[in-house]
Amino acid sequence: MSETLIEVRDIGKRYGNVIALSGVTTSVHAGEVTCVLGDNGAGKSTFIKILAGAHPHSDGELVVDGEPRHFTSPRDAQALGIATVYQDLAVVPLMPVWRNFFLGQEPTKGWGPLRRLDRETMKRTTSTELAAMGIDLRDVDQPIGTLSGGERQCVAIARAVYFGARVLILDEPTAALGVKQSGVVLKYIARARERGLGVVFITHNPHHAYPVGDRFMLLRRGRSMGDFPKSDLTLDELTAMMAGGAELEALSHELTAELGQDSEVAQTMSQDVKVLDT
Amino acid sequence: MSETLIEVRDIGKRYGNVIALSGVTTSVHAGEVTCVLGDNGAGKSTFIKILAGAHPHSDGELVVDGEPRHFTSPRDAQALGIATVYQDLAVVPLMPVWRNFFLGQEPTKGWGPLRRLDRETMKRTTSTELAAMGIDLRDVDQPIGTLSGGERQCVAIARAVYFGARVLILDEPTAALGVKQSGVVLKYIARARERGLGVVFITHNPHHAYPVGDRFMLLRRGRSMGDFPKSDLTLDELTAMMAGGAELEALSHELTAELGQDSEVAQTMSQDVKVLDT
Amino acid sequence: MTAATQATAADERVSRQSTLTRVLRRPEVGALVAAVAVFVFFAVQTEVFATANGASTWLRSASTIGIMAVAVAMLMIGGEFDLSAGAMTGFTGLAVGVMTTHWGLPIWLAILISLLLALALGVANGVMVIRTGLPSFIVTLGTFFVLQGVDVALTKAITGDVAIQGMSLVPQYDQPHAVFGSALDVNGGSLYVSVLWWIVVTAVATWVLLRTRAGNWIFAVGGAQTSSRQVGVPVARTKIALFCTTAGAGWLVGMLLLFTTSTVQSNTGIGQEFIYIICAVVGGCLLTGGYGSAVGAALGALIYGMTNQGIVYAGWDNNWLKAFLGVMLLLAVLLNEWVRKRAELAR
Amino acid sequence: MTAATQATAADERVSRQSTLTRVLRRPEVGALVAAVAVFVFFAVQTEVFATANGASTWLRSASTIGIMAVAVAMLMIGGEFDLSAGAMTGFTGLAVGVMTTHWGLPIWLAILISLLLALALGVANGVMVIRTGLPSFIVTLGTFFVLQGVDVALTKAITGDVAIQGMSLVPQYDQPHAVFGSALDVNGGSLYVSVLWWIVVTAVATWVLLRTRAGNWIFAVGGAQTSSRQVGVPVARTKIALFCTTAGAGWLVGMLLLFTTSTVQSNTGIGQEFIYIICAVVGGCLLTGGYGSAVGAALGALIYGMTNQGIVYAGWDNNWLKAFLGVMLLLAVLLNEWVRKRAELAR
Amino acid sequence: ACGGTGQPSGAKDATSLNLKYAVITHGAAGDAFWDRVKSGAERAGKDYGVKISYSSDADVAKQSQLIDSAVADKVDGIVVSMANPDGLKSSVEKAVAAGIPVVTINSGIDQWKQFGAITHIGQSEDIAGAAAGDRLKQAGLTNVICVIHESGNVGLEQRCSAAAKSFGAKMTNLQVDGTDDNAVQSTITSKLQADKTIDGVLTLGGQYAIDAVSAVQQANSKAKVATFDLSDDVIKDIESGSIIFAVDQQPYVQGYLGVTALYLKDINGNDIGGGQPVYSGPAFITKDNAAQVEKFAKQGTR
Ligand SMILES: Nc1ncnc2c1ncn2[C@@H]1O[C@H](COP(=O)(O)OP(=O)(O)OP(=O)(O)O)[C@@H](O)[C@H]1O
Ligand SMILES: Nc1ncnc2c1ncn2[C@@H]1O[C@H](COP(=O)(O)OP(=O)(O)OP(=O)(O)O)[C@@H](O)[C@H]1O
Ligand SMILES: [Mg+2]
Ligand SMILES: [Mg+2]
Repeated sequence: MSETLIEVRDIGKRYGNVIALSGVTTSVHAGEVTCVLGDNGAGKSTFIKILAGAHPHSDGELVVDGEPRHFTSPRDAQALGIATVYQDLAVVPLMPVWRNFFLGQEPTKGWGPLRRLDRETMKRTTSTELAAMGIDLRDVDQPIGTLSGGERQCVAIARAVYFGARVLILDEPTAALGVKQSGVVLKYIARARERGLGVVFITHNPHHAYPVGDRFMLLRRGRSMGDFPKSDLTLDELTAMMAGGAELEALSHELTAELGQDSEVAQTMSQDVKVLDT
Repeated sequence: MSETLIEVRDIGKRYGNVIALSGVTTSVHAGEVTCVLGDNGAGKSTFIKILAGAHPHSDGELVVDGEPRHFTSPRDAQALGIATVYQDLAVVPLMPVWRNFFLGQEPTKGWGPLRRLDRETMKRTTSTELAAMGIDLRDVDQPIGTLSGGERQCVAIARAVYFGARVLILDEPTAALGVKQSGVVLKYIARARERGLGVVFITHNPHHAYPVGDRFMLLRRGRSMGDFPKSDLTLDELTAMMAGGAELEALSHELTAELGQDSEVAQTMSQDVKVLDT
Repeated sequence: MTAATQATAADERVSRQSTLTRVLRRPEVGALVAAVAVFVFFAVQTEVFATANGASTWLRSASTIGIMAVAVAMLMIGGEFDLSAGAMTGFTGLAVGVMTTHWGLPIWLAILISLLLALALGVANGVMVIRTGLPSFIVTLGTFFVLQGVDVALTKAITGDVAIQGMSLVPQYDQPHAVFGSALDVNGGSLYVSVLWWIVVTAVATWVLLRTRAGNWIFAVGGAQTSSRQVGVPVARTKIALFCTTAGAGWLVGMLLLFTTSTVQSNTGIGQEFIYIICAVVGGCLLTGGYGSAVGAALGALIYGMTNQGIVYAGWDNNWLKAFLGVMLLLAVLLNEWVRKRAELAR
Repeated sequence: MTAATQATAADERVSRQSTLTRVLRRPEVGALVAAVAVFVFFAVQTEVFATANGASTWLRSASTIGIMAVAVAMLMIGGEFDLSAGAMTGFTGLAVGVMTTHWGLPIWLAILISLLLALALGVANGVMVIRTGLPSFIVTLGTFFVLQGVDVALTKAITGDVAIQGMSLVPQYDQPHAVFGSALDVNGGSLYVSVLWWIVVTAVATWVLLRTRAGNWIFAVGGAQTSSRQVGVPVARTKIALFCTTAGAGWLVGMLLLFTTSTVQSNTGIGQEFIYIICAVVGGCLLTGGYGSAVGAALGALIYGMTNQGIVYAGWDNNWLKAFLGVMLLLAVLLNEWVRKRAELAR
Repeated sequence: ACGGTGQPSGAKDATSLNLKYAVITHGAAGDAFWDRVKSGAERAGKDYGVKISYSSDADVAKQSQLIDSAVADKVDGIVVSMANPDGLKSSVEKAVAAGIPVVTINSGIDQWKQFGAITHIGQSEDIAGAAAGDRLKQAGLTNVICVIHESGNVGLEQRCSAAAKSFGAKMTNLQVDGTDDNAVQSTITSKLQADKTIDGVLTLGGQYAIDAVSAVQQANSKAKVATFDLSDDVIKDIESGSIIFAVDQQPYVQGYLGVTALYLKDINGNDIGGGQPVYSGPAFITKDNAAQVEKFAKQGTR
């Protein structure tokens, strides 16, 4: 259960003179879900893009299976069984859904010059995998650009889950999803963990993070605020941590003023603040 | 409080042979928040794109201020004081943040051929409005394409709030936002309502919808399942409605099995199911 | 899960669609309709156009352009341009001409060497584009200028002339002539082998684009390069292969030109690169990449070829040639677009 | 709220950046460095290049290309192409020539009429692109062919020749000649007014692009047309205005050509349309739209003009001209790109 | 390159003069005709020990800029072809005013004096065209097409219109795309198929004559082919009878004599022609004299 799949040490990333990430150290273990939390612009996506091989890191070390690596392309990461759902989904809008699903890892049949895409398998798999997520497409031949935001996100998730062999990285997979679809994604994560995969999960929703997460890494303004095992945290503490403490208090007061004392949002917020104070 | 700003009657939209929306009837009132709920692909974005003038409707009637309209461009809607946050955000990735903020409604100074953009105002306004949302940008001159997903979404929201004169339409504005930023958006919505604006708010998060919503319209597979005033609903009923009832039950069982009885998600779900049954 | 799968059968969210409409939505159909319209127009307007003799002429002139248009269309689908494609046809022809008539190399060896040269140039184009991150428009423009200079200057320096002379006297000229330059007698008109090559190239390109992994990758890198890279498409490899394809097509056309006309001049193909792009766009390719079809490009070339020759058959004042060509092209593309829109909106 | 605003002063998430680096990051700087490199190269290689006389020649040859490149760059930033831009320069010149030498119209009236004709064609291009939804590459290609045909055929039909002769004998020729065709004596070399026009056009274009609403809209429609439409940018109006700009620039260059050389040929400007695009791309414009600068395009034209004339001064074999041009262009663009990358990565 | 051996010893030694001439024409790069002009000029430069820089541009505005460049470069003489004299007027006059001797070649026979050139060498496209037209008439043809391989090229248009004038019977222009031989053959074939009464094809470049010969065969037409300019293949076709004649404007002579005129002016103050233009041709190559020029055509000088 505790085999270390990925280890990052003091990793950092600059875009020109923008320091998006610096000095982050953590590790991804088999059969564990690591949640990466943090405010908007904290550097979460940047972090997972490094793990996924989409951006090379500028500083620090990335160790996969005990070997230091410097991915130059996402193919390198995929070859090691790391599958990723990017926040911007990484789909090709003009291409049909089924072609997007298998893009880069197309199954073929036949030999030599007659080696060709196994279109039936591709289409069938696409629609079953999507149906399993509660997405019932009219037509898998539709360009993916004409799908709704949530449908598109489900394609990206279904694809990563289908191909994820050892590590599954999910960047805000539930952002555009309905309640039902979100539930399915959480179920997938739980299942992947059970099968011994390492999962990295980014979300802004504490209600999604807490139930499935084993460890929580908090990023703030590009720096790591530490790694917390689930046993050290309650949901409320987690929420408070995600929202950023002191500033939240002011907001909570304002909200109470505007929405009334018994507003759900206001209540949650003031609770969070209280947790922080203790 | 109950002046009718927009009325739609039996409205429908087809993309080629895809029927994305049909027979939807509802209305937007001043000083009221109408939440549009529904599964992924239910037609929510399509619905608001019609209100915003981004797509002309194929069937039915759109009445604004008592006059039937057929918007041919979003400019028409804007001229009537309707401001929109699109799900895909409608930003121009290569342009700096401040230019995106004011795009289409740039303030100018000077006269005749010397009439020019009021750059100082534009930059200042952009950074204050974003700071007010809890987004502290390094540089408003950065291309918006290099912002994080949440930061980008905040720009789109701040812009709509800044320009929204009479109707504010928000398509999943909180999807990519952190807890704090989501709180700010809810506060903005509450404030807009108080100022007498009509608000249309789309979200998949019942915890966001319930506190600020006055009326809830449910879409399913392109059709309206009816309009419910807040007084007729509890949060749990709302959640159950959003998740789609029966199918949820199966999911809830599965989740309980996989995550354990005391998992938060599983608990919420089984609660929802119970509510539906009663 | 089960509930979702079974809903596929009859979906109330989709309106009925006739088979006709479905056929009409293929990207090539617009171009096909336009091509038929052009054909009918000239067949009615002139006597010779629709005869075997006439057809053999316009098919022949469309064929070499068509082969290049198909290759260029693939590259455009992949999101890049190759402005050196036109000069490449001249370059390979000249290379074979120089090697055989002046250096006395065996003809097949010369043909092989020129193919290798073309592929090397294709790889160079591709690698430069990938490595430097410069737009291919600029990189291949550079190659184009260099080739253009080399075509003139080297040919002149080696042969003392600006065109290849005496090609038909080269030993074993007959063999490649049979493969690249001969004509079959069909129904009184002659069918040039270049037309057969054109058909083969179009068929292979269609197969590759629609049925293979490579095709999937071509559409992907052209449609969204970052996304395809992120999901693991080998972007560099795909693009370099595409540049090799246009270079290879340039070589094929160079051979076809050389062995049909038995001569090449140093300005062969200069300025043709844009004709290829035009044919591809007329056939429905997007300039921005990610969309298009090989058959469409071939039809675009057919439209171009038919119009060009049709105007001659019609005997219209030749000074107006370009004006007519422009109007016909516009009409063809408008018709194409109209058909496509109709098809999309059809319920 | 307050906490957020005050953090702006010193941000630990941004590394220090020297003023030099910040200057180097302007999109034009790469092109500027490349232009300086080309200048230094030829100034060292040849004697005349850096003299007043030499400069007057390459400035003149760069100026007309530069004016068009700036206009075309604006259009490209707006996401469209105008292939009729080159033919337009010939068309307007020929129109004035025909109207004055053959129909005896007053020269200023003729100039005005040709401006109106150009603008009308610009509007026609724009409206066709917007209405039909066809790519502008194809629509303006149609216009290009039509103009090319008209240029040859109409001029021949009216004047019996393919070039305008006897222009300098037209009454009041001096006045427009002074405005469009004269040269000032500066330091022993002659400074053609076309160079001044070029500077004015570049300055105005830069002002419009960076400081006005229209400029904001141009970047927006080119960068993301759907998004800009959704936020209320008048897409159609902006694009039509851009097509008018290139047409207007075509007219200006037509006048400059006509009154500097006192003649135009019916093939004037044919084939130049791509040179303009090339200059714009060398100057940093994206072919896909939404990015670029007027100054960059002007510098691109300067690089092109200097290279073209510099090769002549250097006395290199004319047959290799294009090859040299290609290599120089590639080197210039590579240098440009290298400078930009350096600047981006500089910490 | 000028080692000084084999040079004619004149009044002054050329190498000590260090002369530099610019040859500026309106030919397109790679055009066979202008290639021979260039070869002639360069040969003369070698023979006399003079530095020659050849440049060309079909666009008159750019050609005038090339003249300006040469003036700025302070060359010792300019050889220029004036297809569109109006456009070159100011540049040529400026060169003359700067004291640079100018010789016009090929075209510009009516203007050279007025512009102040020292002499004119060659004959205009008009004269060559007219001669070609005469020959076609003598051959008894009645309906001829004149194949223009570059649209809007002033020189080509002049050849055709002069030929049409002297020919008298029906002559129509046919525009073809000169950079695509396949299209050239197809278009000529189409024209011959469309109008069976065509009995002659006049091409304006050796290369296109070869294309025309194939096209005539292809169309099963009995049309006779005639052409401007020579090449090895053209000579062979003349010998075999598939081309009836070729007009040889002797471009090599134009280049060579142009430089010679400048050279003589420089070393000895001579004015060739004495105020009259010097004709360089045209020569006609037919079956009778084809053999004589074959050798030179092969080496690319005729
Ligand atoms: N290509 C880039 N160039 C410059 N800055 C960038 C670039 N990409 C990201 N950034 C900056 O780096 C910071 C971190 O971005 P990142 O996308 O990792 O944030 P995030 O934690 O994923 O935020 P969110 O929750 O909003 O998705 C942001 O402030 C962003 O502006
Ligand atoms: N341009 C289009 N062409 C064809 N079908 C489309 C197009 N746009 C949307 N659709 C289809 O219409 C349906 C409704 O889409 P819409 O974007 O309105 O859904 P939504 O309710 O906003 O979903 P989500 O919650 O996922 O954003 C989807 O099934 C989608 O596939
Ligand atoms: Mg992110
Ligand atoms: Mg939506």
